[in-house]
Amino acid sequence: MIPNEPKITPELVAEHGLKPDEYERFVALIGREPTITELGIVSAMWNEHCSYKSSRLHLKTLPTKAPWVIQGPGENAGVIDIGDGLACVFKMESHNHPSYIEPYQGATTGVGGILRDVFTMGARPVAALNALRFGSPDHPKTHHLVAGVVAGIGGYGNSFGVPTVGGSVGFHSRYDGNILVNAMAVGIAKADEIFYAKATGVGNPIVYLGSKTGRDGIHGATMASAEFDENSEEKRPTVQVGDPFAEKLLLEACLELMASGSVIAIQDMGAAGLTCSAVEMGAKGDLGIELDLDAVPCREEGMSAYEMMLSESQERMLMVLDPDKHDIAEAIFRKWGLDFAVIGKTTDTLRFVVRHKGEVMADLPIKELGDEAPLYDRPHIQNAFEPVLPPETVAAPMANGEALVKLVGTPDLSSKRWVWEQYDHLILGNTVQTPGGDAAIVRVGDGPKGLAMTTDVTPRYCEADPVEGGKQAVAEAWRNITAVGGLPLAVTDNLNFGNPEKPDVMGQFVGCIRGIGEACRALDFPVVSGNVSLYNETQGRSILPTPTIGGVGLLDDVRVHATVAFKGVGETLILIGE
Amino acid sequence: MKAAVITFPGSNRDGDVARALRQAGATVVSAWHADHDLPAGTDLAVLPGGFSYGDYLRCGAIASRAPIMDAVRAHAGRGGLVLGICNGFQILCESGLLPGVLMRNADLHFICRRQHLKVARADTAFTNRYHVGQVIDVCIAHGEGNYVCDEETLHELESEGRVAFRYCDAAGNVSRAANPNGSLNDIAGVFSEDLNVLGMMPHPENLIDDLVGGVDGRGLFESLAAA
Amino acid sequence: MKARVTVTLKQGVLDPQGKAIEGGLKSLGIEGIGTVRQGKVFDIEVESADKAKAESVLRDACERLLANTVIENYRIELAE
Amino acid sequence: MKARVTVTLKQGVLDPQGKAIEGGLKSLGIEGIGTVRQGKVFDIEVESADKAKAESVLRDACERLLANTVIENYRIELAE
Ligand SMILES: Nc1ncnc2c1ncn2[C@@H]1O[C@H](COP(=O)(O)OP(=O)(O)O)[C@@H](O)[C@H]1O
Repeated sequence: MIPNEPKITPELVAEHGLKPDEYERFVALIGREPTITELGIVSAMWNEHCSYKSSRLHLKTLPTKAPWVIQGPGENAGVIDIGDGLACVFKMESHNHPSYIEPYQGATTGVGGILRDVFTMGARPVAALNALRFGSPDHPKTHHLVAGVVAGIGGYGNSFGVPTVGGSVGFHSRYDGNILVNAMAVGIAKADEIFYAKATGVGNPIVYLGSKTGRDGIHGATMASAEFDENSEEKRPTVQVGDPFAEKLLLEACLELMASGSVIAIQDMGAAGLTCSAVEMGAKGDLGIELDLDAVPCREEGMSAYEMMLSESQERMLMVLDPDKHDIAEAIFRKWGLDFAVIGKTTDTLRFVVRHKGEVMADLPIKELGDEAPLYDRPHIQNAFEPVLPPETVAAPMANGEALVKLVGTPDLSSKRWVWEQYDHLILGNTVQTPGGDAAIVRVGDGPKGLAMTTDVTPRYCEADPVEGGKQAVAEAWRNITAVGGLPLAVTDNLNFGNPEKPDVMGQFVGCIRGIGEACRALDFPVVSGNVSLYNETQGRSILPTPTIGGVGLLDDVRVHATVAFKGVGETLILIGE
Repeated sequence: MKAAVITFPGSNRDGDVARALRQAGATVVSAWHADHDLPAGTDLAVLPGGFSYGDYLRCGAIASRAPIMDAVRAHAGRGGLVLGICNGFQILCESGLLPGVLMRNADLHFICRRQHLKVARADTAFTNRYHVGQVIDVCIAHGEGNYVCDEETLHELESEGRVAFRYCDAAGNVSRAANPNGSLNDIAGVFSEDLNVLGMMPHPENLIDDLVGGVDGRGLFESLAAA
Repeated sequence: MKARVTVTLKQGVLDPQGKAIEGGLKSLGIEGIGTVRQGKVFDIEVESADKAKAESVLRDACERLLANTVIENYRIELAE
Repeated sequence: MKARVTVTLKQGVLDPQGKAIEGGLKSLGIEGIGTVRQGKVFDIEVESADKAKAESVLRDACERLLANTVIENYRIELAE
């Protein structure tokens, strides 16, 4: 029988971030009081990050289709057709809060997560980008945060072996207590060899791959776990540590395994690791999943079911394996020195059953965990617009030269060389346009095709007018791609905002999405993947609305591209546009 | 010329160097760290760039003890050619095939940038397509490229002409200012006593194409392919 | 005065270094080694001759630079 | 049995990392710090309960992997 220890109290529910009515909804759904493991599972599934409960309604309005879109939002990453039988797989994701707590590790695990999203789909990562926002340069924490984040992004990407080819860095006091670290990864796969998360077949083995599970990143309710000793001399840190070496091995092992034809479905363990990955694989395939946690490779002793289900240890994957290929798969993983364990199977019950030490710790309806997640149409208002300043009311600068020097000296416009020189942007030998141009260009294999990519947003525009700011971010990404000679194909977005329960913040969110949607529709520039990061605020003050747009475009012949440098003396300058 | 590119767990420029060798006309085969032998007929063993074993203990330390390294040592002992680039250089130092160690860059940052090198010796199997004093433009990408050795070793390297490349500026001036990582005597690469083993920090394999920055790295691979 | 500061990872924090070293030792055929966790030591000359003063300088150095107190513990030892 | 192995740079070997840390401490305004030398510690579980045996395994591990004996010294301490 399901053990009901400890008792679920309203405090425990609150510690899990569930509102009382959300908890009621869950109890009604399962028809009894949940176990602590089940409470952990639902808290992971129904938090903002996994359920998109505040944003789903609005995200649905974004254009996601085009003839060249192979896979839109909803999988680990978006996929577009780039011709010659090849596909480009890409996505952007935030790691804002962890990076503020521990900038180096926060950034590394952010980069690791997004790279996994891309190679989970069968693509080899060929480029990484990032968009960073820090507080004011004079804020006492800024220096430490910049140094740590930049070193972390480099530390992970350089070791993993992907060139970090572009990004943006900005500073504003509104990010003083809440920096933004958005990481984007781009990969190349064969268009007919994309891997998805959808499980198929009853009785197929569920396989755990990669690094061992530890108590990393188990949030909030750690006291709920029996083993946790509140008096222990140190509070267990919830910070995850990235291991790019393990990820590199995982990449090679996964691609080798996929090529061997053994993989039925695959999903990386990201936020709320085992819980989200297992539920998603089952729910997408209309199958139940049974897990036996005794088989999970653990790094620490005495881990409870609760801890294993919520651990966010990095560099792990979950896979449904073709049962006839077990030995081939295991041999590949052993060769790369990674853990490999069958930890469960698919069933036809549509239940998500978790066993540990012979006891059932959770037994939940698998589809409802996702489908019945709360969905909110949060109230939103549009802040009063700042009055538009007529140009004649702005005093002309005393001297243009001085004004120019002042501009060039601002942190946002300063050279970012110090940043990108810490990133290996040349590895793989395909970086045609290194950092410093309008968009980065990476040759696809031996050519002739190339990809152009960029990340853009101007938060102060979004604050002044969310709809126009959203449009502008898309338009800038589009322009940066066209400026190097690329045909813009699709975008990924990373929507960073404050607390959606505040109508004015929700207003910014809704406005920016509307603007992004309008611009993408007008430009035939669909959104194929993305990420939402809400609750970016400290002490009641939210960040500037920052919907980062990551754009990808195609160059049919990468030899034909444009760069920003003047090519000679006496050339004619032409101004295009209004 | 048959070149065996060795992949260690965490190698990540193995593909880049294989491409450069192939483009120069060499036959390229791959070798695995856990193998005990180099592929039959190997003329050149290549230890590529990357972060073998994450570079977690000391760069190249764990890889230098891999089974394949016994074969590499034997190959070098017979006079066979061995090239180590970046992490490969670190592995060669750790394995004792080359003297010295590579320590953290003086400013502790990983640095990726274009870098000029001055060719110090051009009468070797690795560098004969260059000329002494030639300034080439390649790139560096490392966090631990600060070459250090004791005085006696340094004296030996210098007096025996075993420095392969030095960091310099575009005009060919070798100076502290042009040295990206603090390495002794601005050393970017060194040869073994018999000039059949070369270790270097910079990445000539990423400069073999006009479209991707230039072709100054080709000389090395063309020298080798013709060896 | 000479001091030694030892910085180690907190319990439960993943130690990729230690893990790789464990693997390295195993593959060298060195038997009988369990888990390995890697840390750092700093041997520091402190100018002050006063123990309490030296210790407070070092504590400051640890908190602000030598240790990442989110994931690491530190320990200060002063030579006699 | 628990053991701690401490690996430090030999005297006279340049320590760029220690140097940079010195600089870092100075620029943080931490006064009274002289030279800094950085080393490593390894906290290792040894399976053997026999001290002499454990020590010989660890010595082997140090000589063959943990220390680069050209530039580093090591020291083995076994917990009681
Ligand atoms: N975080 C970063 N990572 C990699 N490259 C970056 C980063 N920040 C800026 N860059 C690169 O530096 C160049 C200039 O950046 P930025 O000042 O933001 O320029 P722009 O506003 O013209 O896009 C761009 O090519 C960009 O790709």
